[in-house]
Amino acid sequence: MTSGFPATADAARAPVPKLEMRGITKRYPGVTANDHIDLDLQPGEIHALLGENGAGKTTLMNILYGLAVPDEGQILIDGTPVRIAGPSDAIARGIEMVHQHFMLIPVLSVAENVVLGAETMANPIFLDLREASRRIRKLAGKFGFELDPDAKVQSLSVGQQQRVEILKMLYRDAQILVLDEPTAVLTPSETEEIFVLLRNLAKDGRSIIFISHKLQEVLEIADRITVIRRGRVIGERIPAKTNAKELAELMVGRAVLLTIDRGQSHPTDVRLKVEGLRVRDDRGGEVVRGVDLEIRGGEILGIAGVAGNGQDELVEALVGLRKVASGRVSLAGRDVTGASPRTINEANVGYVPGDRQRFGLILPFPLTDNLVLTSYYKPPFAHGLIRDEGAILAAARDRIREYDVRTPSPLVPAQTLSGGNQQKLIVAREFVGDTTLLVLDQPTRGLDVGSIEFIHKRIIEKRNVGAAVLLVSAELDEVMELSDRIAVMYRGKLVAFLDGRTADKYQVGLLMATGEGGSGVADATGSAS
Amino acid sequence: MDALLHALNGIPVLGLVFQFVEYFITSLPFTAHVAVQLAVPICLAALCGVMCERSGVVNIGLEGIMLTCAFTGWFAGAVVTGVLGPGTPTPIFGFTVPLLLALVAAILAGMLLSLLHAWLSISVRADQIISGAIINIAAIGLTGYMNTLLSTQTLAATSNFSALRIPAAVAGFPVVGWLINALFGQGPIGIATVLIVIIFQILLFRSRWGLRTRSVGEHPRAAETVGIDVIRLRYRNVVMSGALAALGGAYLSMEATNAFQAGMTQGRGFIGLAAMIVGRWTPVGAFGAALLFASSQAISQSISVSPPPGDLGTLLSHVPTQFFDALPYLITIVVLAGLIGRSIAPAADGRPYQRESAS
Amino acid sequence: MSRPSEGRSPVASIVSSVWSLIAVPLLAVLMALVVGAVVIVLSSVLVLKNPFDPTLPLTAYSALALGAFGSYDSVVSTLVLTTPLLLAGLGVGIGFRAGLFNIGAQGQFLMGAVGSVAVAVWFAHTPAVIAIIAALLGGMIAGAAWGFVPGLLKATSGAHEVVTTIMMNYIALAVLAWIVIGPLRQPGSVSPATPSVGVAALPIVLDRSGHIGIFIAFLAVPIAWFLLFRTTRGFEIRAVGANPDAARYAGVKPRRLIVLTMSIAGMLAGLAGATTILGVTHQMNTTFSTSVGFDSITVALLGRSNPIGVMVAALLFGAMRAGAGPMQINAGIPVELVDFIQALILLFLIANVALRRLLRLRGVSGAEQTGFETITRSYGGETTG
Amino acid sequence: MVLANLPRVAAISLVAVAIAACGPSSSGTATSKWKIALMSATGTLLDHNFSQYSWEGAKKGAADIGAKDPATVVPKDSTDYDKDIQTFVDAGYNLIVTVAFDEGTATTKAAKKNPNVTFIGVDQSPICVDEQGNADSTFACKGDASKLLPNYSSLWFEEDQPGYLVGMVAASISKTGVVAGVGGINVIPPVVRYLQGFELGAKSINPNIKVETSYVTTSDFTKAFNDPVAGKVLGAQLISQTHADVLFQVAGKTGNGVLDAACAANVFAIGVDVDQYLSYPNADPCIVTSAEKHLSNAVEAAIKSVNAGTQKPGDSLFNAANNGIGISPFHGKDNLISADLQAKLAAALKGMKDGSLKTCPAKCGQA
Repeated sequence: MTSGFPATADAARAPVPKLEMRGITKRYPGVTANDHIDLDLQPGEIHALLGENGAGKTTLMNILYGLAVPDEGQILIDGTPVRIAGPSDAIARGIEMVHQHFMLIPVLSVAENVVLGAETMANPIFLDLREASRRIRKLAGKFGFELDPDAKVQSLSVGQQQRVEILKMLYRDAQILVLDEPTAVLTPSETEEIFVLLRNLAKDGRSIIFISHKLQEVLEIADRITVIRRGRVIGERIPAKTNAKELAELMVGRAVLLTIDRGQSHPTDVRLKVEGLRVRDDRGGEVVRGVDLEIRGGEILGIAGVAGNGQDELVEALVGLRKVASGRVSLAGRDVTGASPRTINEANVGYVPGDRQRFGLILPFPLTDNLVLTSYYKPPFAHGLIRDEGAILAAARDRIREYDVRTPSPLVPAQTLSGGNQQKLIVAREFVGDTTLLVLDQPTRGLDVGSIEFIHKRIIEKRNVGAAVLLVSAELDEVMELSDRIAVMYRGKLVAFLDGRTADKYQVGLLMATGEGGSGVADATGSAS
Repeated sequence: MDALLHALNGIPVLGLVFQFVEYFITSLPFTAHVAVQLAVPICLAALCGVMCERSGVVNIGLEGIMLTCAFTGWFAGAVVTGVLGPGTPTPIFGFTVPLLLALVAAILAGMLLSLLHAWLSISVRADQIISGAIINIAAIGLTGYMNTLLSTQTLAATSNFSALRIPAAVAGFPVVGWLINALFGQGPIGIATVLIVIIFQILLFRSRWGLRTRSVGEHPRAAETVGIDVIRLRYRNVVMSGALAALGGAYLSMEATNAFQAGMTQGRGFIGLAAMIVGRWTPVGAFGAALLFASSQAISQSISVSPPPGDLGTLLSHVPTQFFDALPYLITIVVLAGLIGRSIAPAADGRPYQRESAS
Repeated sequence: MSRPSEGRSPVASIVSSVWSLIAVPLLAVLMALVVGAVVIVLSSVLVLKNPFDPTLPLTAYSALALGAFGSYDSVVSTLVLTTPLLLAGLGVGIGFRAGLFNIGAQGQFLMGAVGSVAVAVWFAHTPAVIAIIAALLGGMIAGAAWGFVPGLLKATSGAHEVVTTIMMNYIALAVLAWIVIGPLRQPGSVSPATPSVGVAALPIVLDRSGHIGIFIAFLAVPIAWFLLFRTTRGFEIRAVGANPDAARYAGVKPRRLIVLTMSIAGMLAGLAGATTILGVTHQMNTTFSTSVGFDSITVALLGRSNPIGVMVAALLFGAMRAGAGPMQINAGIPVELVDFIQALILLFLIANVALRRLLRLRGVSGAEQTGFETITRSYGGETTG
Repeated sequence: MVLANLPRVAAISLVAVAIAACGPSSSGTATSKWKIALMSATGTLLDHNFSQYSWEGAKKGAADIGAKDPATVVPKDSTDYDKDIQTFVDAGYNLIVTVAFDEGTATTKAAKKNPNVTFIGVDQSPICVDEQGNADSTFACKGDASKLLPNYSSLWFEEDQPGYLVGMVAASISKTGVVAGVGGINVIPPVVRYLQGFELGAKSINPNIKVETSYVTTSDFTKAFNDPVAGKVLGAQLISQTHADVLFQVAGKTGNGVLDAACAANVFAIGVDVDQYLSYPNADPCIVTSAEKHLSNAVEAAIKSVNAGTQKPGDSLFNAANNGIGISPFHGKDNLISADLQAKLAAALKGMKDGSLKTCPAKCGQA
């Protein structure tokens, strides 16, 4: 097959596209996820699909991959209409996908995960895992990374797991590759490696759909960019003939302020002091390896870092959900090392968990119960052992109004709410009252722009009334925009503290990637300036 | 109580331990054979559970499937014998035409009942515990009902599978003779169980089917994204697993005895469920757990049948006999709580899989 | 859990919510009876080779209905049989709510029975009121102890309660036999039996057999409901069952709660045993047999772990048990048919939800399904966190 | 659509049920004034054993006196006894047979409460009542049941006598010098009596013989009589571990498994209660004989004498003297039975009849 970069969009419109999606429409109750979307993909092309969370990118790709059935529309491969009723149909036609949430089975080995569904067989019954391992090693070697095929996936870092996902595609020799937000969990350098890999694959004649909402990345990697918003195709651009600002406007639908005004911080007393904190993960490995930090009232400390560097464990230890192996945590001067979640909560600590459906909400319970999840046992919501349903309902109505949670009633189960409203529900619970410290773990993950803006505004407000805020986010932009100070977490340690207003994004990226970087790294003790 | 204390005071503990070890070894040839017999139906039930739950479908209906199949096998045998005559048993295993047809009927019944469970838990996405409970209650009800009705009729007597007779020379062979006798001095279902355990274990961890089964039990969506038809695989496995529990039921009414009794499973399906958990959802583990349970039962029985001599016997004679009834259950608890602890079910166990995502 | 809908007239919303609550179960019962009728006719023709008699099921069901509700006597008999099912069913249901699959109601029931006898014998010379209260408490404590052990094992070592409670059932049998044969044996009893419970016997207040245990059981329904839905402890129980991680964050100590919940479940099953001994048999012997513990699991499932639902389910089962004997006596239908019909009811109940879902009929809400989801989680899921 | 019709179908059937419930109940055409009913042992009527033969006796008795076939009920568990008897009484049955040791208390209570109903209990002796005729849970048994409860008689058997006879057979056909008796559970006096007689009988032939007595369980009542697999496994272990070559089962359906074990190991087996050569043909190859109590005859006779007004209240003992017990025919295994043994058996039977031979130890019926 002839290959090469199509120089322009016109050149990309070869007579027979590798893949063509025509008029794809998908409706869910109350929402049209895809509204007559057209998309084509040329051989050897990297085609970016740009859109906000919830714009319908993932739905479109699920349709392509047979995980969802379109209500209307047609899919053509090499000019021939095809019916894709399930992933096996897609795979049979050379389509492979890396999903936003990894589709890996933690208890199985790397080799088992890679061969699953396309097993290398020793005979008609038994697997040939040795041969599979050999081929995996070879493939990995070819693209310059190492992976132990016998390692259990659950023991791998997130970055390594991403590689397993890509190996799965390579192992199947896919011709159409779909990557859904593949860089969300990667460091800039890992991202760069993946980009090199993708370009090589494209050169090899493979066609790639690259889904993202990160403008810079899309501009860097794509040959062609299709922007979708609210289920519709808004426009198509060539990177050379557009810029981030234009794309952002296409994506969001209005001119956006790429930065919000966070105002000045006025640090007060030390609210949280962490000394030499060490924490183990579920498997017993020490993932927080000596963290020292201090946060004062009225300031936001953002922790930047690639997911899986111990941030989740650090946060869980701070709010009492995880045992502290050693070290000291004190809140406003009071030692709370190893205290229970309730003790910490009662010290006016608010917590927005990274996994809202796991720690944040009890989905089958009504909003009322979820809003009093941490205060159900004390007045006014309970007197002794007896709950006061009236007080709970009244408070719930207030908070739902105040935090603009869209719901038909405070008594519906939390699972009936959209993701954004679920997150607002948590915020409504955790931001209420006189907060000493707010611990925010990925507070806007997976939310639409409106919700993100709303939550960011509330965070700034809380800081302005004197709360200390610890913000952990895998979105470097979010950390950069909100933080008064930035700490970079790398392999269980805070490797640098930077000023939030002067920090350079590329320097932070380098620190995230390598744990060391450029000059100007501030003192690593973590004390507030 | 005083006597017990007295006995305890008078005897050096170490001596007792030696005596027990000696007794254990001398009675091993007898207890091992019995233990395998007791373990077979429990193990088959547990294997059914392993196959279901490895695919992500909880099955607490083991007891009911066994009971139904015990009934079906026995009844079908009687009907076929009535039509075709009893037939001549083969010298080894005592196969007859009616008996084999009855076995087929029992297995079909097991698969049919499992199909119901599969439909309820996979297609209907009903609560799998409730579905299993339905099977248990329905089985107790329907077999009891039919048994009562049928016992006013005179049914043709059927033979049952007979055990392989290990020649005394082999059975008496030093060191391993007892083991050969224990494992292979069994009927066809008993021997098949040992083989099934080994084959199942190898297939589960070495074959394509096994890999896919484990993947749909752990993370069905991931399995689906690599082109595995989760629904079909779950259906196939649950229905197949019915054949295993069916063998367990057939063992009771067609190999261990040749008659059906209302409620003759006597909780073996539930013990099988426990064996599956204690065995951590692996075939060999389940067999081991079933064997552990059965051995402690066999040793308890051995102590009552042929009490050890000497001080140990004196001591044991002061222990209430009920203690020995409870011993297998106590040992299971101790092993689970003390040695195994938390056993973790396949991650998607009991979660119905819905193909099309909602968002 | 019903879900108040806002913006409709209260009467209309009550009627519609009551209807949506009972329509499916009612349909399930009727369909089960129809299938049961088919089985009756078919089996009588095929197995007994009787002439085809389409009225046989009607004869059977009318005998069943008369036996359960035909007279004051039979209504009382239904209530007496409902009592232990209701109490034990509430216990199992509360366990389900906390994500615990307690198969051990049987053992807890037996230990409750033994415990109440032991205390009754001990309190033989006290005034009846004291003896009764003490004996009931004795049964509750013994049952609670039998639930406490699997709870403790789960909390400390993570041992799966499905295994431990099954084992505890059998151990209860052995303990019961030992106590009746040994320490509690009435001298002179040819077959080992305990002395009579004497003054601790529950007063008969309804007809010939309606002991006050009936009222205790029905009183337990609002108490259990209140505990689950109106107290903070109940909130914690439900929270641990629905999402153990979030519950832990909410400040609940899951381990402690598991032990507490298992103890409460055991206490209720133990109370069921106590009322049976003190109200019905008045004495325990080694041949005492029962299936209440296992039936109560079905009752809890059918009642979806909601105390009110459990009450309805227990009444249904109690009525069927009361009617089963008369059905066999008057229509010659083996009592086991009742088990089969109970299974069918459950089957149609869950298949009905499916049929409605397939046909997109209204009345299946998210809330309706979650009652079931919690139960399954109780099996595979991790509760200790 | 099928589903759409379901509510209607269901509604129609409900109405039909309601109509039927209001209709007249069928009335018998039999001439006798007796309406006979039978409550079996827990769980099963047709056990090829105890309950079944009582039932057959009751059927024969009913036919003899021109009454309708007896109605039956199988209690689901032991808390059902009172209720089920009451159901019979309420339905107008006036001659009620209850079949099991542990139904005695419930029968006593019912007899006291319903003086116009006649009760026949099988295996419920001694009837233990206090001075008022109430069931006496203290077992002081101060009252005279035959006077206080004239409407209740309990048929009981000296099981030790047939046990003794088969014990003699066992001892004489044993080659290893070890014989075994397997009881279901050690708390049922009739079970224990059988085995006590068995041991004495065996020892009377060969004082050095080893008699192994085992119980399937000491706690689990359903396992004791309802688990043939457990019986078979226990039997097999007895044979292999103690070298017993004659097995006597006293464990109902569990015991049938014991018979199977004997057959499988090519040793002899002895049945119980009825001629198990006839009732359990599976084990015909190895059944030598059975220890019988003539249940069917006893129940039939009792019904006839109730009808004739000659049935004596209270404990009604069946033993060798009134031909209430016996030993089954050898069914083609007569060659095993020497003339010497024949003579000894005859002598023993004679001794039982005239009371000169004691077949039960002091603590008769207690293990």
